[in-house]
Amino acid sequence: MEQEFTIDDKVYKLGIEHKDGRYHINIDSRNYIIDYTSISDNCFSLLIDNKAITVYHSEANGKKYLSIEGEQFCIQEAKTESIRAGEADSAALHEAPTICSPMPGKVVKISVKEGDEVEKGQGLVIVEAMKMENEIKSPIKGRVEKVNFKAGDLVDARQAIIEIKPETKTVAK
Amino acid sequence: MEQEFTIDDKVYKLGIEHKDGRYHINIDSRNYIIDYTSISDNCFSLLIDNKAITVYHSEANGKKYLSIEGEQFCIQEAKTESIRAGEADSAALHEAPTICSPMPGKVVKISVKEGDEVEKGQGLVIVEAMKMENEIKSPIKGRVEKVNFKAGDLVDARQAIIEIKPETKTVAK
Amino acid sequence: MLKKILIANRGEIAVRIINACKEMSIPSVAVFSTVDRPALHVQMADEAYCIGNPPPLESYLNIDRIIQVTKESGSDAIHPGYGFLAENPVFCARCEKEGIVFIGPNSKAMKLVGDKVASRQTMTQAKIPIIPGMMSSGKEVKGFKEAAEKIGYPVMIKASAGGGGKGMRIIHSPDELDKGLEAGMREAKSAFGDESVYLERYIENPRHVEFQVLADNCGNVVHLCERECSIQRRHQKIVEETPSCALDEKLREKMGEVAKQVIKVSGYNNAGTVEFLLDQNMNFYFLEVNARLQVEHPITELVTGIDLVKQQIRIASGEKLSFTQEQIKQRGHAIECRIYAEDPENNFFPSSGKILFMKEPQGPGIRHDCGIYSGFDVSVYYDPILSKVVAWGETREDARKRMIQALSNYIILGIKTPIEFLGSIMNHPEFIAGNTQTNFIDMNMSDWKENKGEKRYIHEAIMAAGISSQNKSKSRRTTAKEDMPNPWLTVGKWSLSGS
Amino acid sequence: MLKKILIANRGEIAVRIINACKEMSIPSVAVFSTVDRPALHVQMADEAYCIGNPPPLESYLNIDRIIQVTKESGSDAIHPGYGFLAENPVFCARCEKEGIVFIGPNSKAMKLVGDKVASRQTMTQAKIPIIPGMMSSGKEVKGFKEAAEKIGYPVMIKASAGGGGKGMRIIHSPDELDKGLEAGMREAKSAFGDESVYLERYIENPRHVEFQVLADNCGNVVHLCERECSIQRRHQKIVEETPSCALDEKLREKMGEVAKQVIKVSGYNNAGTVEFLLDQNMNFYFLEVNARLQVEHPITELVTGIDLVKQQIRIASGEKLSFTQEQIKQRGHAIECRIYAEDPENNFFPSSGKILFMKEPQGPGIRHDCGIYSGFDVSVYYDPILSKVVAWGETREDARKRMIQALSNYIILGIKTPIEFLGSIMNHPEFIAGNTQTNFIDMNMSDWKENKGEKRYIHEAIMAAGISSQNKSKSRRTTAKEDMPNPWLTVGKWSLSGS
Repeated sequence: MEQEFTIDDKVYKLGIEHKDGRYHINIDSRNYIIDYTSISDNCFSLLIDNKAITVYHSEANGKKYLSIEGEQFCIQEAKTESIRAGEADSAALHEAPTICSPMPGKVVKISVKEGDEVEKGQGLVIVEAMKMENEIKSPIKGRVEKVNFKAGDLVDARQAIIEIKPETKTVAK
Repeated sequence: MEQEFTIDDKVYKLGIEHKDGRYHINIDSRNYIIDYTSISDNCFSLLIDNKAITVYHSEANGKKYLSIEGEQFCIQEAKTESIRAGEADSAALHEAPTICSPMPGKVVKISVKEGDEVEKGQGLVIVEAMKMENEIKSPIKGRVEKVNFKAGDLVDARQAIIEIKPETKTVAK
Repeated sequence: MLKKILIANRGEIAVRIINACKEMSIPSVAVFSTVDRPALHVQMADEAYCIGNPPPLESYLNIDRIIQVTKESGSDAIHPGYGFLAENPVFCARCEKEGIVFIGPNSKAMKLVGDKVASRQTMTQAKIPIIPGMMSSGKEVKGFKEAAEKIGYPVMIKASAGGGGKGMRIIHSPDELDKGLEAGMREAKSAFGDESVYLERYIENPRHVEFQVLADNCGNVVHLCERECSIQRRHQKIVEETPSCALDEKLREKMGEVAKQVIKVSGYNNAGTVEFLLDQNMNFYFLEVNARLQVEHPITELVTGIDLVKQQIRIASGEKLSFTQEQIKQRGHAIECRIYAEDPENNFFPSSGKILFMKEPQGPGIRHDCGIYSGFDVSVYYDPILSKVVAWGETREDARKRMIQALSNYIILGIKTPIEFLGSIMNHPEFIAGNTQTNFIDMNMSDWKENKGEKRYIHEAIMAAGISSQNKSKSRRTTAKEDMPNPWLTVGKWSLSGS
Repeated sequence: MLKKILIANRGEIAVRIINACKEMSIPSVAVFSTVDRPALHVQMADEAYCIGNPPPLESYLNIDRIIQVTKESGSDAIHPGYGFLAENPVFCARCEKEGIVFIGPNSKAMKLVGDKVASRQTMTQAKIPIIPGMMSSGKEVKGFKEAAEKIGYPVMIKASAGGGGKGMRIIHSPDELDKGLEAGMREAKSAFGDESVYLERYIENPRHVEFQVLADNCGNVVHLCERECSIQRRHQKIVEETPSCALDEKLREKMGEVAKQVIKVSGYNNAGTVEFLLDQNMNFYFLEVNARLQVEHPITELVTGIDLVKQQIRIASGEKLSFTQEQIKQRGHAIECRIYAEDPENNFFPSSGKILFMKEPQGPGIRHDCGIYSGFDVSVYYDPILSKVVAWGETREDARKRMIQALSNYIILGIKTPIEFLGSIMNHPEFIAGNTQTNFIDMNMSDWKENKGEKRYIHEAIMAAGISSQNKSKSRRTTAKEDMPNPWLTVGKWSLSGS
């Protein structure tokens, strides 16, 4: 069976087969034979050529969160080529980045207004969450298209506070 | 709703109702109003008149195992009166106690043979388990009815190794 | 001895105080906001009372309600932990007025040391070395520019009413001043209810070294040696250790004596911490007194063998200190790493949500002070501190290696934490060398996100993901067959009406 | 320093040794029997090798296979833990022959101290005080009666080849002797492969006091003070503490010197324990040397601050001891409670099966050395020790109260454990008073099962059962609706063919 996963936008393909009580896995043209034992709902133990690897894992919002020997991974099961192609199209159409709060909080201050030209790295909005003020900066040089909130408003995670249109770049299609 | 539970053969009845987000429980003519919050599959938190009680629980073989503030409980949901009556009958018919190993192990020695008269507390069989020899003693005075194993045999938990018939007691019906 | 203690706090520190109460056979009372009903401190305490809605002002800062519950529960004392009301002199004075023992300093001393500007004046008079800066604070931007010129740039904006990095800003040039003051005041207002700030000379690359002090109600004062807390992000400590690599026995004794002096001139009692900055020439300056139990108190406990919370309770009960300065000895080395709900890859932005899975670190020499568990929902309403990992070892190197092990065995899935980031700090050559100044993270860790890409276990992770996907689809099929017998088994033979 | 260490053991002690290896940056190799594939030591180690079937003779006692894996994995040393091959001089000599470092004493010393009878002779010559008894052992019942008469009843039957209570029997009168010898020899044979036993005068109500010793390969010997291990059931320790309530500084020094003398005359190196009986008149008698790391070593580590496993590894690497006798100081008090899979209500009969749920004890001053987890299946094949809870406190009373808290927060559901029984020991007035002799459990705990009926939380337990039953039936209904959407949602409208 073939599977694809992405870590930080990098795609990994693996071939995986279960026979004789072991997993036979091919990845980046390397072959592994893996002895697998389930430890709990969130943990399993692998022996790969006698190397012991303990994996802690969980899933949420379609992502796999793994912890292996102290390293953290966020892995997404990759979509098929055709779906990816479709998404690339729609992404191109929506290139104006939206400025979101990464977590629920209160908008303390909005430093720009609609129509303002902003530099990359310029402070746009200050959100207070968990008793800390957090300044959100512009990821690009561009022009403020829309401001959806005002100081004092509560925002949820991933709600667009500000929308910015990239300056010079023409949206090619 | 009425429920019955037994701990160490003692029966407890309780009335339980869930209203306004709380459990209203009556037990031994005492009334409790309980604020309940689930913590995990094996844990919940109760507030009973502001007294905080954390309950750890699990179930196996129809028994509930609980741990509350360091005290351990093994609780069985009681059967209805009619089922209990029926079981009492069949228990009376099988009064010859069977001597079981409480856990899997190896029979090291059987100190009695069929027909032997045994005293209460007399050693009957030695089972080795977890590298320890454990002597199982007779719970009653009586006569050995049957010996089902011999030295060297492996036994499972709750397998009858020896059956004993109580001495003088007549089985009343 | 106190009869019953209400803990006016939440999270890991409430749990730690409840632990001490249990060990002293003193009943403990937890308070909680509605969102904290499933919190660990509620489960651990003997009693628990709901005190209001999630916003702190409606619950953990609600003085009237907390006093009311103290009386209702028959408690004779309140332990405020850190944060919330811990350094609020109004609350402290209210307790005194109501006849409730406040486990901390008396309100007069708290007011003095809490007013950073007034305490600067007192210390100047007592000839305690302080950082050059304003002797009074202000609530409006005007006037600050002149003071800043006089002190000399860079200057530091600090909140008069509190610490913990809140309201703090470094200003390198006059044109940054107004914006910095504005933000600092707003943050100070939000954190402490008082927007007053003042300016101080900014000392470049100092070490942050603080002394733990205990003072009983009979005038006896001892110090329990230092903690070095130089490693900070957002002006907030994230790694602490004791002993400090910078102190020798002579400097330790000298700073310890000054710390005791600070406590004495302030009329301070109970546990407190005297903070110093130590510059690169080993000059030290008094910063402030933290009039509470510190987050990082465990490292002192591990190295001195003295339980600070129990000492606080004993002192508040009126007991005399049972040991002298000479009897206090440091043994070995301890390091603490703070686990916040935050994203070190995104400027340490707070992270919240459900902890999908957690496994606590453990092993010889490891202590874990913790307020969370698998399934706990980290709220946006409160300080993002989740837990603290503390490692003790015979030497600094032993403690460091233990910490590395503990961190790599500490699993928190579902929210962002700095566990991996802290592991990188522990492995950094400058940390190993003991070169820990307050700019440590800026200097050494700014490229962490980029370098982190080179993980050792990428292949293993991909394989694990593949296996877990296979198991999932397998178990989904199994579940359909086994776990849910009810409809299928009870329904008998059935057919699809549409087919 | 050693390059790679194979741990020829399982359970909590293997985990503890792996921990030490990790902290010293030495790769560790676990070995496991087929039934132990999911065991914790396999998960923790860097590498793991299956060495055979569950019965110990086919795996953990399989010398050839273990030597083979040592070579295959490129390990240069073996740590044997305790039990299994730890005190097997044949294995130790085999390692020496194969050029593998055995982390423990040299085979000659091990053979000497392991032969309880030969070591009695050596000690007599060296004027070490020993208990009157046989100077030779036997494998047949005949001849023992005469020896027993000469020593005087009551006598103790002991296995020549080992300890841990295995093969041990107290004989009060001649008519108990034959049966006792038979059972003792059988148990000795099964435990150590050698049925030889010998007799000793039985000392009534002594304390069991042992000294931890470290001896490097250059002739330096230090002791790390005592452990009192009087509280035993089935002649096997269940509670240990240090310092002992019975020792003052003078007696400690005297016994410590004798302990060092024992080690020296035995030509012993690495870590070892010298066991004494201390009678009611404070006379002490050498019992034996335990030529291994002891189960109860953590209490010594907590009180002296010295990591014994790391010391073992350093000594085995050829390093000299880095401290002298004068530098070793006890600080505070430590207590260990052993958690066995056993039923204290049923004569401590071993218990096995799946651990349905487990929550580890934790908190300041608590250490938990553990080989199990939620879902782990406790096998019948091995020693029933699961874990050890260790509490450190400034005083004995602090440690005792911490232990009580730790035990009541230690949850193991699904198998029998003595957790509640240990809690009762900790609360017993005789334990509190420090009256701990080896008959402690017989004298004070024999009516435990009956008294235990009076639980404080009966009502709460019944209510909890009621609530959990309600939730269960509720969630069964919910599951049917929510958790399993596949068939219902995908199937569309359907009807029962039978209705």
